Amino acid sequence: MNYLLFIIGFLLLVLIGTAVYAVRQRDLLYAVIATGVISLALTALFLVLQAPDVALTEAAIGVALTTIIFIITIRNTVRYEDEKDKK
Amino acid sequence: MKSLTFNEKLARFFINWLFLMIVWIAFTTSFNKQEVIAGVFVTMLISFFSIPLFTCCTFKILAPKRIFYMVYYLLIFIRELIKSNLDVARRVLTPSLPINPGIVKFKSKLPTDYSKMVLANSITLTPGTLSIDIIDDTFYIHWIDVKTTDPEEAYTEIAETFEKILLKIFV
Amino acid sequence: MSIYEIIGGILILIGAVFLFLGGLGIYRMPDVYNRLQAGTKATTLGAMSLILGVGVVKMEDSWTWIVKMAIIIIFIAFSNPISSHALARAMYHRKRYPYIKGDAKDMDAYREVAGKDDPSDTSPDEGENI
Amino acid sequence: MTYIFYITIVLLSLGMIFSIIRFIKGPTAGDRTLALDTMTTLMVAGLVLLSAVFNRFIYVDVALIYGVLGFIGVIVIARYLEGAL
Amino acid sequence: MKKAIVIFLLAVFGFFLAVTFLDPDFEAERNHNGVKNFYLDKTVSQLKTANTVTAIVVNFRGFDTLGEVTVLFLAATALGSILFKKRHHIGDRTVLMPASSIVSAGSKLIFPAIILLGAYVFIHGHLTPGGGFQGGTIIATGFLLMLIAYRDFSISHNVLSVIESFAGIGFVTFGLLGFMNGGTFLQNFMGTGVLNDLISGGVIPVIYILVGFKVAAELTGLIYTILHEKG
Amino acid sequence: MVGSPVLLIAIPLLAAFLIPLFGMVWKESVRIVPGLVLAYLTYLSASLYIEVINTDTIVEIIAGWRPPWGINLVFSPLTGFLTTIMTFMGFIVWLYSYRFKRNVEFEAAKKYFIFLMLLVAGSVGIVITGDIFNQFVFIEIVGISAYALTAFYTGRDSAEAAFKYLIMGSLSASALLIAIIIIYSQLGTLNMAEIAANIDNMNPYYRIIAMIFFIIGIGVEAEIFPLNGWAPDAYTEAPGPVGGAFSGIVAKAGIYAMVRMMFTLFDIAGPMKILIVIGLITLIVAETSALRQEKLKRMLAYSSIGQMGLVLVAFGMGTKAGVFAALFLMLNHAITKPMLFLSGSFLTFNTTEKYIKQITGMAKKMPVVSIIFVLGALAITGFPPFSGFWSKMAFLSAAADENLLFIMATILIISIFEVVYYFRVINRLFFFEYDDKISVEPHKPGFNGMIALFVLAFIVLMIGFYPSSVTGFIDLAADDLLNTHQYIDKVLQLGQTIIQ
Amino acid sequence: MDTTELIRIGVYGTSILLILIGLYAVLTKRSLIKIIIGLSIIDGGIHLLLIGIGYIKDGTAPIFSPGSENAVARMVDPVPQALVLTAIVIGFGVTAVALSLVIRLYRHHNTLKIDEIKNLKW
Repeated sequence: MNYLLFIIGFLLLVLIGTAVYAVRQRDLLYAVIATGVISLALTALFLVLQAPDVALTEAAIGVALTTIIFIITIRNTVRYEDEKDKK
Repeated sequence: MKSLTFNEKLARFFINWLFLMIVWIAFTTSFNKQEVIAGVFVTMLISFFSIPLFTCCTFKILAPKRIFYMVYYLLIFIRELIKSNLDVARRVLTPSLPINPGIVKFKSKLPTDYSKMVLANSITLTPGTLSIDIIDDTFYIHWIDVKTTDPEEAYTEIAETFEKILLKIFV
Repeated sequence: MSIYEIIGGILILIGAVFLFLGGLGIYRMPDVYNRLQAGTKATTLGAMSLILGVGVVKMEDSWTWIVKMAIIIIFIAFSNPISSHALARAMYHRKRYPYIKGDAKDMDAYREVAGKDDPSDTSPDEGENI
Repeated sequence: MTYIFYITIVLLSLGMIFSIIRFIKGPTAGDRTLALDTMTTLMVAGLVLLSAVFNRFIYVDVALIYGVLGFIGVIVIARYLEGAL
Repeated sequence: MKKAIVIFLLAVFGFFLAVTFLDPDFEAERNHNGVKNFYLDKTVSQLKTANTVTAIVVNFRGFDTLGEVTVLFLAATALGSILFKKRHHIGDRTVLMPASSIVSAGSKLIFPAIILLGAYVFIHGHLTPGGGFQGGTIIATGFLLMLIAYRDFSISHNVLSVIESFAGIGFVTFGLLGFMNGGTFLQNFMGTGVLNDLISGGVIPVIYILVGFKVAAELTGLIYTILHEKG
Repeated sequence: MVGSPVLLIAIPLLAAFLIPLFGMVWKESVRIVPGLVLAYLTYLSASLYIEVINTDTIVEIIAGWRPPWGINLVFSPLTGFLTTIMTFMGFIVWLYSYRFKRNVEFEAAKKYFIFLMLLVAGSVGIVITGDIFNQFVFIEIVGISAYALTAFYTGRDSAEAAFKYLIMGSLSASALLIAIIIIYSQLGTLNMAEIAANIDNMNPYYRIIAMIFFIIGIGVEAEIFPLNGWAPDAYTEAPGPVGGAFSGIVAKAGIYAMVRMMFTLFDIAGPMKILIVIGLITLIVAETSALRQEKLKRMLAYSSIGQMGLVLVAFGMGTKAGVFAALFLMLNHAITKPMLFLSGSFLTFNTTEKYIKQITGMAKKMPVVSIIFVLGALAITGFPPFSGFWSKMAFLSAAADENLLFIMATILIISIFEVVYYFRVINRLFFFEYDDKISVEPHKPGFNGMIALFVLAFIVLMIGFYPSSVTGFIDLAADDLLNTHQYIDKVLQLGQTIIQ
Repeated sequence: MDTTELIRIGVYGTSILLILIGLYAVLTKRSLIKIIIGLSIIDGGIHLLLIGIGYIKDGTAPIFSPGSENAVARMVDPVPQALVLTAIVIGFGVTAVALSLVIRLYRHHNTLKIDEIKNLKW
């Protein structure tokens, strides 16, 4: 059973790390890509926790649809949290 | 988009149907009567609506000669894929990173978008090359270890083996 | 250990090694094009081999696994190069300079990409932040 | 078989870690998207492996869908970077 | 300063959450075998649906699903209402420049397969993981691929809203049919068949297929609306 | 049997899916169909209500699974009372806005009416459902329609108000989900009656945590103090009738959910005091803010929040008299506040800011509307011959029974505040000269709008002169709310008779 | 401490952390899009929490596919999964509406910073 612990622990670390990254990152596009990684880790985690239905939903919605609506919003507004972040 | 004659539409419809049915069987992994019947209906519906979209090939593609070349292509492709991976492994694992990257271009003779796509995908997956852009017939290739910058020589080096077979399949 | 398990196990191991190398490759390579090269090739073959291995291992029980694995392999082999091509092209259109060793300055194609006369002084991770 | 599985899991995790380092280091959006792409492929392999370990054939659907849709996510970002969206 | 206050508040909040959920008592005092076992039992014995989650989503808690579909419908409508502009360019393109021929050829090739995958997911909602929402989402993602790969790929809003309306009406109508036949809304009034057959579970797969169509149309419309939004 | 409570939800949803289809064929239908649906809902819920009063509570099961396992709808004297008010107010708001949207494009009008109808349907769902997760879904339905309605007009700051509302709404929805998680993990059920029956098995600590999350979760819809920051902006920026719909329909549903949770789910004596505290804070903050508002709708919004606080205080007393007073206040407020919003939006027609000074001297130009506005103001401040008087009296006598002198004093002071700020408006309306520069252009109010206002005014007068016409109903509803055991028995016993 | 216990604590702890991180973003960030990213992180944490509730030792998915009919005792609780399914879809709808509001706000104010958008009092 220890391998499950390893996988889950690894995914949880990825989840937290990416969440912190998404919140701290000042370039919104990178933050959006980070939400994609969050959704990826969540999908795997849901599968490991024996919820394939939920994993499927998270995969189907988190991969492309959330990304596209965020990206369209960024395109229509600004890409940086603060104008001075723009290099 | 040029309008299609009825026969062309019919041919497309049936070939779509055939391919989608194969995909359906692979999805369901079952020859159960109900599954197959449902599949026939669903794939019929989808292939009917995708007549203007799915245009990769006609029934010509099922000629024995072409199928033979396809298998041949697949074998060569797999060989090249493995070779390219060993190549990547060597480069990645060598501490000094033996790379000499650059971008080269060459012209291809392939006619349709689909054949170009297959060629580009093959180039991407074979040793040391990555297709970056295609403008009309010109392929721009990122080469991890540039041996030549001349378009003709690059063509011989990168694409010739594939293209010969592809021409036999698609033309 | 049946023969299926042995063959499948070897395939899985090969796949895992190549997937690892893919990860290592995108870590070690100097610029985005080289990373794409390493990433795409290694992960594609790795994933294909691993998935095929799983299918072979399970072939002992039923044929359904290998069929579904085959369809996943086809999808991966088809979609992975396309996505990396799209990415490479996006970088190309954004005029991201490729990393080039000193003696390869005189390539026409390179100029068409970089749009800059003397690329030799651009280090790989500089340039427009895109 | 168990050992093969353990080794595989460790290797996949290492590959994942390297992708995440690349994801964090950047430096460009392309690198990050590439890291996402690599992670997607790794994850598809991992999901297939997990469904084999749990011995549930139906879990493979998740991997299949992830494999098919993951590339669309990458293409979306690539198209944005290209300036086309 | 503001950050310090926020962090302090979050620490307090997190402490409460942690005390609640990480307490061993939280697991020890749990007492809920009744519902789970009932659902697992009845799903096999009465509804003949292999996927218990589907049975719960469509039948036991079908009313939630109706609400959920309505939420998506509302979200799609609200998007149109919020982004509404008076001058509407008919010739608007969704994407500014054409994609590389490889991407567009590849999308064309893979598009029917994605649609088929979506259809597979929602037709087999009662047998395998997945169902209407997932299938609908996959189909919408397929359309998204076509929309960003082609400049001249367009979908008729009217067709979408007709599909959406008919699927929604079908859902409610099936609910009301149960009302008329069996006595309660959304009751499973059709024969249930044999477990793990494609045609089993009575009304459940039918409703999930309708949900699939509805979600696909809604999400496609949503994406289409937002893609046309030019800042 | 005239119908079934489930039709109260199913019919509006069916109509919402049908309207786009009808709209393609006949454009006027997008305005008419929602009205027909709302009228039908009013009829249905009124007739069901009468049936319920005469016979017994209806517990409707869904999908044929008895309550602990399936979702159930409860149509009792209490929920029937609220449902009838809400559907009726929905119809009135529709009637008012029927021509109001004629100057808007077809697409926008279609969406407006769909949102309005689903707002009513969702609120009805919140009230009649017997399942906490189902309630969450309905709260989201109400939420999204409310965000869309708030952001309906472009060109104002409506998007800002809607965004504020959305952030608060989704945070509170998250809190509600956490509460549901705690309850489900401890008791293994989502059914309200089952939870109420088993709540004693739950660790008191988790019970309190779950309750706090519940209060946060429902507080946004119920407009209680720290969570009502959205309300004034949303009321101001939304189209005129929608403010009426928010105060007359959504806030009622929120209060109901909160009270049902407090009385039935967490049946503990101590936390009842929480309601009094929350209510008093809400009341004082809102009424003092209302005093310094310069915009008419904003003032009305704060007044509405204050009334919600008053209702909560009344519920918090926990006695029969208190609950009676609270329900009476809710009824009054549900009728009077939309009346004020609707007539106020006639008075400030076609302005974006809606400052109070803009209605200077409008009484001479639009006398009827002004009189109705005054009627509403008098009713809500509690002047003797009108409906508000009786509810305030009931409230005060309930407080006197409990010897809550502090509360009584507060209420009296607050009433003076109310009188002050309403009379400020009335003063401007009647005793100032009409001034072209600051006042709005008067216009002829629409026929349908006037009918809606007259109906409301008639009800206010009727309750004012014959309070006994409604007190009987309210009495039954109050009994129903207080009798938790009866609720549990009704819902769960049904399960034993219809066994799958 | 056995494995299941550890898994559970890890999952709960991570979900709580995710909720807190999301809340931090909502409360302190100035960019509207960042706030919405925070909301979606909160959603993710809650979904994970809900799934963690249903997990049991050696569990398997509550799906009776051929070959797993006798695994009933090991099946995890299906109810939280159904709830999460609903919650994910609702969350997506809310996110879409929120982002469209952001586009509207940007059109109107030409900025995304929350402290520059205050025609109304916050």
